[in-house]
Amino acid sequence: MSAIRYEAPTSISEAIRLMQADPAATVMAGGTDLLVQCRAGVKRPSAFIDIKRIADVMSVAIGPDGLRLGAAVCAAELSENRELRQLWPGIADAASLIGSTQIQGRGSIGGNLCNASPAADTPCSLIVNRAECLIAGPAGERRVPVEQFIVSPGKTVLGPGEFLVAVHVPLPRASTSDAYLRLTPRSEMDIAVVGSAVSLTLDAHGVCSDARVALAAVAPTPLLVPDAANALIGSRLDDAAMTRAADAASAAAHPIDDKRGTIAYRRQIAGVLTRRAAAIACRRVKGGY
Amino acid sequence: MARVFLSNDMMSGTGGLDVVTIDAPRVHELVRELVARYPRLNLEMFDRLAVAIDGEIHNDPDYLPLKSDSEVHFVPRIAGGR
Amino acid sequence: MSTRHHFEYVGTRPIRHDGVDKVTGRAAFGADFSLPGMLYGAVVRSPHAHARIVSIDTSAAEAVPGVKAIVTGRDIPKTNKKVWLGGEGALDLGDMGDNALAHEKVLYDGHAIAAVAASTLEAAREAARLVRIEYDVLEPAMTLERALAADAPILHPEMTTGGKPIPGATGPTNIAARMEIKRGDVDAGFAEADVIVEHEFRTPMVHQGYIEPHATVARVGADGRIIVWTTTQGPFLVRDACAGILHLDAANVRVVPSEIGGGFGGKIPVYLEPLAIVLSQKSGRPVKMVMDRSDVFRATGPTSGCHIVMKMGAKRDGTLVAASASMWYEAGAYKGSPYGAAAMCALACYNVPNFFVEAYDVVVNKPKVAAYRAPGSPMSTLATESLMDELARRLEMDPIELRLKNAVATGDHAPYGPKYGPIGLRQVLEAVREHPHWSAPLGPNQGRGVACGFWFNGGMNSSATVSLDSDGSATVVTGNPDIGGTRAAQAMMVSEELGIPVERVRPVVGDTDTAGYTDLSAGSRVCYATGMAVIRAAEDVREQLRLRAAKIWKIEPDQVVWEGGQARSLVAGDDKQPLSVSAIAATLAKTGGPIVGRASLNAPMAGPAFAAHICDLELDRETGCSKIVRYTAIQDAGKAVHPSYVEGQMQGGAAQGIGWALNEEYIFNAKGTMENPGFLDYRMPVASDLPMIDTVIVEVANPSHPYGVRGVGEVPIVPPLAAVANAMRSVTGIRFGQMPMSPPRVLAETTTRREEPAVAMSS
Amino acid sequence: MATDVSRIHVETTINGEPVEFLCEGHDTLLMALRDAVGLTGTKEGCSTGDCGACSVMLDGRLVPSCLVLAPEAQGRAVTTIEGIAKDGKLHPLQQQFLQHAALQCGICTPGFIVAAKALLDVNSNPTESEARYWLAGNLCRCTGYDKIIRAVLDAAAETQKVTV
Repeated sequence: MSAIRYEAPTSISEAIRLMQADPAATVMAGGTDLLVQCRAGVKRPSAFIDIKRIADVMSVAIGPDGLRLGAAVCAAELSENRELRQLWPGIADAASLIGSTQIQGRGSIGGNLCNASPAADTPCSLIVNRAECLIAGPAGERRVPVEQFIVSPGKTVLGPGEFLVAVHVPLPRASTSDAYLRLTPRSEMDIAVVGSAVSLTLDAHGVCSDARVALAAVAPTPLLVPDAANALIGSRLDDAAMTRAADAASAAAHPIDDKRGTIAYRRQIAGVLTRRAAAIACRRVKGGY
Repeated sequence: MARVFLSNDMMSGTGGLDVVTIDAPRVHELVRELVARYPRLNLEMFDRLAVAIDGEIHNDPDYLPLKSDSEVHFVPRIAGGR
Repeated sequence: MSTRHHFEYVGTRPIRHDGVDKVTGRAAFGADFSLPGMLYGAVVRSPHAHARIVSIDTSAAEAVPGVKAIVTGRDIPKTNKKVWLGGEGALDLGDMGDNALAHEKVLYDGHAIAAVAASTLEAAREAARLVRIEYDVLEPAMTLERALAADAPILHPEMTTGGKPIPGATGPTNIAARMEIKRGDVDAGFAEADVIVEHEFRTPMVHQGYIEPHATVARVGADGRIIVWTTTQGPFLVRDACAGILHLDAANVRVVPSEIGGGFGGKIPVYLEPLAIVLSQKSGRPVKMVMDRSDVFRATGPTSGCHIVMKMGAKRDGTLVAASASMWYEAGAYKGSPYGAAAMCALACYNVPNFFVEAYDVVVNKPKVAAYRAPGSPMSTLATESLMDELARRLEMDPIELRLKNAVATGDHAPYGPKYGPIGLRQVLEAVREHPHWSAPLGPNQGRGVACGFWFNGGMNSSATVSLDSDGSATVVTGNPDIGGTRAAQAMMVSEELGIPVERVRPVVGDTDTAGYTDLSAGSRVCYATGMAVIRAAEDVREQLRLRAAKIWKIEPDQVVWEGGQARSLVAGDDKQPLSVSAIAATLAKTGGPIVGRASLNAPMAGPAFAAHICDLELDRETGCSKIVRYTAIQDAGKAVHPSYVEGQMQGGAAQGIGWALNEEYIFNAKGTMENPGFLDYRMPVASDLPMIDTVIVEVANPSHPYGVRGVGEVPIVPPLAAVANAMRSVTGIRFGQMPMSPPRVLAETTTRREEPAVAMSS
Repeated sequence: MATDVSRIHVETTINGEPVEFLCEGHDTLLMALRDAVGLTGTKEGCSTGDCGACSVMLDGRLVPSCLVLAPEAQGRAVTTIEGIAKDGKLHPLQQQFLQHAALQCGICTPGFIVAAKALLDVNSNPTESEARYWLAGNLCRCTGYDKIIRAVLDAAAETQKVTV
């Protein structure tokens, strides 16, 4: 077996050059999915292009424009970031649920997106916050909404020579908060059987003026569910609205039967988690945590 | 005379008889007496059996002494996991 | 045998001797051993669950640079030797050899077919990938139902059913053996019953889940002497098994056990060892082989999945009158499931005047099962203790009351025949009733379950030597790898006998050339049987010390007694100061040379162990997710030598049982491939899944041991399945017969099944 | 198969000492520590990041060394189980693990101690629940976690006493 090369570029342009020079090379951020796949023989790249020495992909910045999350920043760094936790508690929820403490010390948001698993935790939490992927490539930079970034299991919109540099999350409007919940048989160290992210905005009268709902592990890709959001918008998030949203989430879910859960179970849980996540987000808007 | 309780597997060799009394100084002699009495039993099958003498189970009981009133049970050998 | 009651060291909690090495990373486990010039091995495994091997082409693999040797089944003629070490036909060396390297057929996903040794691990793996195997794929028998069907795919065409014959059975079969145990007249018993309960139970194949993968280094010298360094529960068994499988003289094989990173029964068989030996023979170089986690799941020995149908009957006052059970245990690819123990354990807690239990050993296209902590008992106990719970509900009786009413006591006959000696089930049940947990209030959505459990505990062969040094310190050597703190216990026994501090005793795990023959570290036997050898060896030292004192004092040996850790003169009017161990030790060279005490024995089975566990479970009714919120394990240990490690066994066994009850299972797809061969999807409990596990050690002395020790390691895994199922019954009103009670199954059952007539628990 | 010419030379710091080793691009830090550097205290339980036996700290952050590439260690600081005891004195965690009998077979112990050290570095006074969730990535099959959690909580209390 020929050895796999290791490259550690220090700039985005150098990384793009390396990728163009060797189409069989693969970008590595935390490596928590990639190295497992290589070990299992699922992937056999010619080189690892470790992007963690590029300052731009390793930083978290919150400014007037919103959040710029470097693609290779590890999950632990997100959940430890107080300002981030306050503004986007649902994103912090998702980051703190990935794998274990050890995995969170390596696994990144960028990797979580690029691995393109239907069961990934952070994409849904980003989608409900209208986040965009910042992609660098030979033709320059482009932006893609997170919900369009993942095309199918294991496949993203990234073209040859392109890689995910950062995720941009706009600042939440006033009276807005979010939450992410997932169901796993174990309390930790597990993969979502179903995940649900909800973002809510309330108006001055406590009426829900905007909402986004996204589900994990119930479709080939993270699933934005406008019907569930619409069930909440215009309501005071009363039981009836919550139940309608839950029903809409269950109806939108089109999961598969696999070792982690059945179709019927996943449908039912999609509703339960959506209702619970909405309740948490609502509580957070109202100032509770 | 020791009272000897046969295991279920052995009973097909004794025509269904499950308790016999045998006068033997040790398990070694007892087993040979059993085989002599019931030719459908064979010595090899005793390798797979343990013997409880008055409640204490032994895997290799051949030369253990029997009392005149001993209660002897043949039971399958058991191994454990920890 | 008289049992001691006063102890100086036994019952204390010293720091274990191997502890500092283990908390600083210095302890050397299986994979930590290396030799200069060593090659690395890789195994070629079957992707099919059942197939005939048509051809094996190793030419491409041989061409990989760095490849030094390849072994296939052709290199090892199949043996027909058997080793009756563990009984139940489990250790048929022909089967074990065929399991280590398939000959004509592959019988499960992951079955080893060939192995390669190369100068790097990468080269070995690459070569393993290039071994071309042509298969004639056969239909696999993946379930008991399929394996028992009239048109079932047959794993071993030559196999016949052993044990109690099956009336009317003819032709090829997957039933390797059948047994029956019975008492009284079952039909008459049920006719007498006022209440009869019946249920069906299914448990999946589960793995011991030790964290250390199997690892071996083998070196064959130019003189043909073979040394194997390996992680095992039984170095002597590895020696004898490798010799048998490979047609070697065992006298030329030395097996050196490493520190062992968990076993629970799973590190008894050999897997890599024979392959590493052959690769080393062929290459002339040492060969190291380490399994990866998926190999461990796919190709070592989990415990049986099973199907049990059971029925119990009682009088209105709770007296059990009859029980019947049929149980089918998966053996995996070769005969030898724990069906016999399962049948014998099922009713071992209770006096049942009329019963009939039949058990079947069934081969299926899954990995060959190995022992797993009290093999067979957790499943059959799930059945019994679930039905006891149902009986208590139907009879509106306190579940402890019902159990106490029927509990076996000293002098009662065990269901498998002999009379019980002193046993502690009643004391354990009374301890449950007195424990604050039993009467604590439950929160919303919480339920409580209780269950008992039984295990025989093993005896068998052990040897020990105790060498005294001139400074008064001592070394104790035995042949048992230390899985859970047995070295500390052995040192404490030497201390107890010689009166020297625990820190001055060095416990050592010997190898097959340096220790006397010793059976496995298994069957809850080490502290009991090997401990007994250690005590005898220390007594031997003490006797020699007494003689030396007589020599020093120039008096007759019978004028010297050993008291309070010292030699005392009995000569009237004698003012000689008593001599301590260290005082005599200082004179060793002058008084006749070094002192080594030795003992070896073949111990009878230890006194049976009984346990009872209390489990509180909280259910999320909308998701089916459950959490164990409180758990208490109570057990008769006979005598706890090092109570911390006894508690540790109880807590660890409980945690494994909880995992089995809630989430663990082998998942196979339709082709027979294991879908979850990793720790992510084979869900063993993690720290946040469990509460503290409270323990109560009951001590009813075992008369077969000088200190009263019983085995403790196995019975803790017996009650949890039923304790958790009974808690689930209590919170859902539904009797779960199928394990695991994973969230999807719980939600499906609770939303589709009607509640059974529920009577609240009286506590 | 001498391929040393293509191997990567890594200069790193392990347990405070400068260390150099050679590795392949695809070697993991776990392999480098165990095979190239000879520090076998870090254990391999799964190599898929699911058991925690290979836990080390990389620049102070807890990571699974099986999912770190060896060349990544270039210029970084690695702490392994061998670096937890200082100047021949056991760390309070190590002492408490011994006192509580928080190990049986001991294979998971190095990973637990490194992970617990990382916990105490960021949370000197964890609750039982915090300790359980933090350590959920470390599998132990022998103890049922009870004594491990007690050891960690007592070590935290002891460390607090020392710092106060």
